[in-house]
Amino acid sequence: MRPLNVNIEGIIEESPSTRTFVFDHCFEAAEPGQFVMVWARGVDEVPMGLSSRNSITVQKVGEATSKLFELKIGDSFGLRGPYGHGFTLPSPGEKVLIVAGGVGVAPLAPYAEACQASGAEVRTILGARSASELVFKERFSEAGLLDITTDDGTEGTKGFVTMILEGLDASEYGKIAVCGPEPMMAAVFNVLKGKGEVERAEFSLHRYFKCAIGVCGACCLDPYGLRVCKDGPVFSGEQLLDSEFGKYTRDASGRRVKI
Amino acid sequence: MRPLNVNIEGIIEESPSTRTFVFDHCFEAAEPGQFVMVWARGVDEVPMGLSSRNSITVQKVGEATSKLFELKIGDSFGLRGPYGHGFTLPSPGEKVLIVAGGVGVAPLAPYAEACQASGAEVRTILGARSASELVFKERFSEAGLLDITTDDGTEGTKGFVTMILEGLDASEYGKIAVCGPEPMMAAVFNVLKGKGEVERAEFSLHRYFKCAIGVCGACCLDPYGLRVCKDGPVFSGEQLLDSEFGKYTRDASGRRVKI
Amino acid sequence: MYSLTGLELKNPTILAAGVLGTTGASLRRVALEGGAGAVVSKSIGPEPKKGHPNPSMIKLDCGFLNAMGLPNPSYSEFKGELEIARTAAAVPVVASIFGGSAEEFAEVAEGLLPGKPDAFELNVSCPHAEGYGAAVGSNPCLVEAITARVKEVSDLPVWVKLTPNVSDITAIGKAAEAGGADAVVAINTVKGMAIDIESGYPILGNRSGGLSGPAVKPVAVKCVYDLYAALEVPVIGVGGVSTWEDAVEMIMAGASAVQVGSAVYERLDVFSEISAGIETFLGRKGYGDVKDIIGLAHERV
Amino acid sequence: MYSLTGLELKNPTILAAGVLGTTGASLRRVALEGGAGAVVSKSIGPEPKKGHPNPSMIKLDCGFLNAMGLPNPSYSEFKGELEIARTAAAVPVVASIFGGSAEEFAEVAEGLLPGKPDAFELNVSCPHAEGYGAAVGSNPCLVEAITARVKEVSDLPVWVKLTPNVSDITAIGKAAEAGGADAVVAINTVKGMAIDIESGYPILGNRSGGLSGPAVKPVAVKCVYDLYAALEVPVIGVGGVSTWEDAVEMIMAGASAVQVGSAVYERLDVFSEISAGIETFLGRKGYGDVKDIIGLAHERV
Ligand SMILES: Cc1cc2nc3c(=O)[nH]c(=O)nc-3n(C[C@H](O)[C@H](O)[C@H](O)COP(=O)(O)OP(=O)(O)OC[C@H]3O[C@@H](n4cnc5c(N)ncnc54)[C@H](O)[C@@H]3O)c2cc1C
Ligand SMILES: Cc1cc2nc3c(=O)[nH]c(=O)nc-3n(C[C@H](O)[C@H](O)[C@H](O)COP(=O)(O)OP(=O)(O)OC[C@H]3O[C@@H](n4cnc5c(N)ncnc54)[C@H](O)[C@@H]3O)c2cc1C
Ligand SMILES: Cc1cc2nc3c(=O)[nH]c(=O)nc-3n(C[C@H](O)[C@H](O)[C@H](O)COP(=O)(O)O)c2cc1C
Ligand SMILES: Cc1cc2nc3c(=O)[nH]c(=O)nc-3n(C[C@H](O)[C@H](O)[C@H](O)COP(=O)(O)O)c2cc1C
Ligand code: FES
Ligand code: FES
Repeated sequence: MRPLNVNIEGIIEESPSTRTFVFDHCFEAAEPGQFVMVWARGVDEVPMGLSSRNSITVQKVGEATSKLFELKIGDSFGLRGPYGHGFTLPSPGEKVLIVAGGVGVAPLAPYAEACQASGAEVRTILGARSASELVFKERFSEAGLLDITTDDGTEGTKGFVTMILEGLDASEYGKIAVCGPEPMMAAVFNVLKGKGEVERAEFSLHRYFKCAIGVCGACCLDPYGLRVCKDGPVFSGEQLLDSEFGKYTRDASGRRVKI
Repeated sequence: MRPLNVNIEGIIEESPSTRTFVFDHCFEAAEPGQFVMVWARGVDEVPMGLSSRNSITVQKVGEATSKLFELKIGDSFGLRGPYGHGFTLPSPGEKVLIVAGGVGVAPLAPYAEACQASGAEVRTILGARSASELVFKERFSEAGLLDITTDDGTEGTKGFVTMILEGLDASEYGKIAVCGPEPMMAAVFNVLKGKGEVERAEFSLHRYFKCAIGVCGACCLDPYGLRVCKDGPVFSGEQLLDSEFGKYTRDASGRRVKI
Repeated sequence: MYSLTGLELKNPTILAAGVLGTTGASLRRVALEGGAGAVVSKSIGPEPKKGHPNPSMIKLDCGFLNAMGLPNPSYSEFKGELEIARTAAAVPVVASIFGGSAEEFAEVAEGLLPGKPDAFELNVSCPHAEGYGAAVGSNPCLVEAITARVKEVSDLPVWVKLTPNVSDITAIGKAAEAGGADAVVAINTVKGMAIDIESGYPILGNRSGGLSGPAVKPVAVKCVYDLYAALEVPVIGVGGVSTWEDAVEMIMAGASAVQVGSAVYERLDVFSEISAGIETFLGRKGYGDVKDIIGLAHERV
Repeated sequence: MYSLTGLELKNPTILAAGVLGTTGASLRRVALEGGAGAVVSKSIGPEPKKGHPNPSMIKLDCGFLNAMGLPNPSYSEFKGELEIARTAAAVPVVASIFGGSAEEFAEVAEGLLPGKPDAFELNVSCPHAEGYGAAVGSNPCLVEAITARVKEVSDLPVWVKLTPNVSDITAIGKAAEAGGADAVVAINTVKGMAIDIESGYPILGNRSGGLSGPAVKPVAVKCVYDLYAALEVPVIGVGGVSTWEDAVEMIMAGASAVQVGSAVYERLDVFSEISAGIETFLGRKGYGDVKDIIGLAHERV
C-alpha cells in the first residue's frame, strides 16, 4: 500500500520525551501489538506500535521522531499498515501479566484494554527511568492491577520491573506480554526462563525495518531467519530461545551490533 | 484476459463450408449474440459468435478459418471472451422474429432457443444460397416456426429472406433479431424501415476487429463512433439509422471499403 | 480553458494516440461523450498499412499488451477523417504521424495539413514496428532532425512522443527540444511480451509488443519527472493514467497535461471523471489552477 | 537434480538477490522452508553501506517499488553469513556482488571466497544507486571488463545480472558473454517512481527506485526471449514470477531457471509451490524435463 495521509487531531504530552499523536484515521481491524510505518516526509519512515486504533505514541530519540515532534494539530504525516502479528488475546477469565518498559507501553496499553474487554484479569508491571517518564499509568490501572517501578525510585518500587516479576507466581498467568527496551526484555526473558514459564510469554521485538512487509530481509533474527516485521514483531518466548534476542541486533547495513 | 486454451471435443459438418467446433469450456454466462476471439495459433485471431455456450460455427472463407478446418478432435485453439452485447431477450409471451442469413445463424440459434426457453413465441426466416448451405434448420424449427429461403430454390422459397419478411406483419413482433451478410441485413433493414418497424429490430454487425475490447478503434461506425466490438456487435435499428451500415466498412488499415 | 503549446484545451486530459483514433467519428465521440480536452489521432504514415496479424492486443492482469503495427489508411485517406473530427469535436485535434525518415515525416505532415490538425505529435516511439517508431526514436540525432524537418513544413505546434525503452530518455527529450519541439509526450509503451503456456506460442501476432496501463504508471511518472527537470518545454504525461489520482501524480511529477489511452477500456468518460477529480482536488487543497501543481514533487525535498 | 552452470539445483527456482538475503539464517530459511533450489544473497560491496533512507519499499497495485540503496555490511562482514547459509542450506548459495569498477568487483569476490559461495552474481543493474549497478551496467565495455576481472580471481561460475533500462539488453548480454559469463540473469528492476499526491513528496526516500513484481513480468519475458536468441550461455529469468504459470512462461521464453523476488511477500514457500506446479505441468503435457521447454516459444512460428 501507498502511505495513507493522516491529519493530526490531537497531541498529548505523555512525558518530557514522549507524545501521543491522535490522527483522523481509525485502523478498525488492528490487533494490539501490530505496528505502522510512520512517514515523516522528507526525513525518514520508522515503525511505531499503534497505541490505539487512531494514535501512535512516540519517544523522541533521533531525526524522524524529532521531525514528528515539530508537527502541530492539523499537520499531516504518512502511515502504512497495520503490519505484523499482535499479542495473543486471552480467553475470558484468564489471567494476563503485562510487563512494559519505557515506550514499550505503546502496544501494551491497547492490549491491556482488549484483555479487560474480553473478560480477562489484567496485571501490569510498568517500569521507567523516573516518575516523569511513566506513560499510560491511568490506562493500565483502569484495565487492572498496576505495579510501578522506576530506576531512580521517584515512583513505585525503586529498581527494575524484574524485581516485581521475580516475586510473582508467573504460572498463574495464562498470557504474559512484554515490550520495552531489549535489555529489559532480555532480563524478563531470563527471569521467566528461570521459572520455566518463558514459552508462554510473548515479546514484541525491535529491529531495523526497511520494507516492513517481509521482503527485504533487513529485520531477520538468527538463527531461524524469522522476520520481525512479518513473522513478528510479537514472538513467543519459545521462538526466541537460543536466538540472537538479547545478544545482538543489526544496523541499517546489516552489521551485527551488540545489545 | 489471455486466451483460454480449449480442446475440441466434437466437430460437426453443418454444410460443405461450415463446421461447428464443440470445445471443452462452457461460457456459462454468455448471452446469445456475444462473440469470442478465436485464435488459430501461428495464423490469426478472428471474431466468431458463440453458437452455443461451448461451440463456435465457422464458415471457411480465408486463412484463419482454413486453419481451423485443419484441426481435429483433441486439437486445441485459443479463445478469449465472451465480449460485446448480445440480443435483447423477450418477455414471456412476446413474439420474436429472427432473420438469419448464411453463417449469421451462429449467434441466432442460441438466441432462438433462449427466447423459447423464456416463454416467447419464435418465428425464424432462414436464408442461404442453396439447400446444402442451410445451417441449424433443426435448432430453429424446434424453437418455433421456420421459413426457409434459398437463392437457388433448392429448398423453401426461392429468393431472399426479404421476400418472406415483406409478407409478414412485422408489428406483431416485440423483438426482431437479424444476422447475416451485410447486404442481406441492409435489405432487411430497408424493408423494416419501410414498415416503420426498424427501431425495434436488432442487427449483429461485422467489422474488422483488432483488440475486440473497445480500445483500438478499428471497428468504429460512422457517424457516431460506436464500437462494434464493445458497444455492439448487436445494435438496434435506431442506432444504425443514417449510419455507414449497409454503405461501407473499413479494412484492416482503416480505409473505407464499399459494401 | 487551459492553454498548452498555444492550444486551448477545455481540460488537461487528452486522448492518447492509437486509442479510438482510427476514424474522425470516434475522435469526436471521445471529445463529446468522453470529455477529453483534446484528442490525438491514430499514428498516420505515408502508405496504407494493415498492421500486424491478430492477436494485436490483450489485457493482462496489470495492464495491456499490444502490437497493432501502426495500421493506418495513409495521410491521403486520413485527412478527411481529421476534418470530420475537427469540425465537430470542438476540442483541439492533434495528428499523430510517423515515418521512416525525416522526409517521410515531413511528407505525412504536409499531406495532413488540408485536414487542418491543430498540432502534430511525432511518433518516434512505437516499440513494435520495424524501421519506425522506437527504431528511430532511440537515436537523438534522428529525433532532432525529424522534429526540425516537421517544424519546417508548418507553423503548427509539434509534440514529440518519446519511448521509455532507452538508457536515458532525457537525452532524447533534449534532442527533440533542440529540434524545436513545442512539447514532449512521455511515454509510449514499454517493450513486453506474453507467451501462451499451453501452446508455447507468443500471444501477439507480432510475437512481442508494448505494455500499457497500470503496470507502466511508475515508469511513466519517473520519465516525466526526469524530463521535467531536464527540459524547458512542457512535458505531457502518459502511461497508466486511469484515475484523477494518477493524473495528479503525473502532473506533480512535471506533466503539463495527461494523456489517457488504455483506460478507455473501463469507460469512455474517463476524461470527464479525471478532470472533475482534478478540479475537486485543487479546490480541496486550495490550489488555484493545475499550473500550481505542475512539477510540485521537484520542490518537495 | 537440475544442473545450471555446473551447480546442482534441487529445482529450477532461485531466490532473487536482495530479497531475504541479508543474513545467512534468512537464506537458509528460504532454502529449507521456502523450497528454493538455490539462493542468491543480498548484493555485497566493498564497504558497509546503510542504504537510502526509508521509505525504501512500497507495494503498489501492480507491483513493488524499492530503492534500498544496496545496504550491506561489506564483504568482510558478510563472508560469515555466507558460511552460515552454505553449511546448512543444502542448496547452492550464490553471492551477489557489486562495485564501482572492475577492481572493486574483484576485491569483493576475492573477499567473499573464504565464505565459500557456489557462484557469483554480478549486480551491474541496480537502477537506484549512483555510481553502481545500472550506472556501470548500461556500458557494454565496462560489463565485459568486470565480468572478465571476476572470472580471473576465481574458478566459480559467474552470472551477470542485467538491467532492462537500456535500449538493447542483448548488447549488454553479449558483452557479459564476451567477458566470460557462465550465465546472464534478467531482469533487475525497471526504473520507476511514485508520488504522494497529498503532500507532493516522492514516496521513496531516494525519490525514485525500481519496479518489480507482476507489473514487470511482460518486460522480463521479452528480455529473456531476446537474450535467449542472442546468446549461447543460459539465461536465468527474473521479474514478476509468482506462480508456476509465470515460471513456465519465463522458461518457454528461454530461461534455464527462474528467480523469484517480490513474490515472497505472499508466501515464503512460493518456491516449493512453483516447482511442484512446473512438475505437474510437465507431466500433464508429457514433457520429460524442464529442458524440453526452455525456449519453446522460439520454435512456435
Ligand atoms: C515494531 C516496532 C515498534 C515500535 N514502536 C514504537 C513506538 O510505539 N513508539 C516509539 O517511540 N518507538 C517505537 N519503535 C522504535 C522507533 O521505530 C524508533 O525509535 C525510531 O525509528 C527512531 O527513529 P529516529 O529517526 O528518530 O531515530 P534515529 O536517529 O534514526 O535512530 C535511533 C534508533 O532508532 C532505531 N531506528 C531508526 N530507524 C529505524 C527503523 N527504520 N526501524 C527500526 N528502528 C529504527 C534504531 O535503533 C536507531 O539506532 C518501534 C520499533 C519497532 C521495530
Ligand atoms: C462479431 C462477429 C461475429 C462473427 N461470427 C462469425 C461466426 O459465428 N461464424 C463465422 O464463420 N464467421 C463469423 N464472423 C466472421 C469471421 O470473423 C470471418 O469470417 C473471419 O475473420 C475470416 O477470417 P479468415 O482469416 O479466414 O479470412 P481472411 O482471409 O483473413 O478474410 C476474409 C474476410 O474475413 C473478415 N475478417 C478477417 N479478419 C477479421 C477480423 N479480425 N475481424 C473481423 N473480420 C475479419 C474480413 O471481412 C475479411 O475480408 C464474425 C465476425 C464478427 C465481427
Ligand atoms: C491499442 C493501442 C494502440 C496504440 N497506438 C499508438 C500509436 O499509434 N501511436 C502512438 O504514439 N502511441 C500508440 N499507443 C501508445 C499510447 O498512446 C500510450 O502512449 C500508451 O498506451 C501508454 O498509455 P496508457 O497506459 O494510458 O495506455 C497505443 C497504445 C495502445 C494501447
Ligand atoms: C527489496 C528488493 C531488493 C533488491 N535488491 C537487489 C540487490 O541487492 N541486488 C540485485 O541484483 N537485485 C536486487 N533486487 C532485484 C531483484 O533481485 C529482482 O531482480 C527484481 O525484484 C525483479 O524480480 P521480482 O519481480 O521477482 O521481484 C531487489 C529487489 C527488491 C524487491
Ligand atoms: S523489514 Fe524488510 S523483511 Fe522485515
Ligand atoms: S476492435 Fe478495437 S475497438 Fe473494436
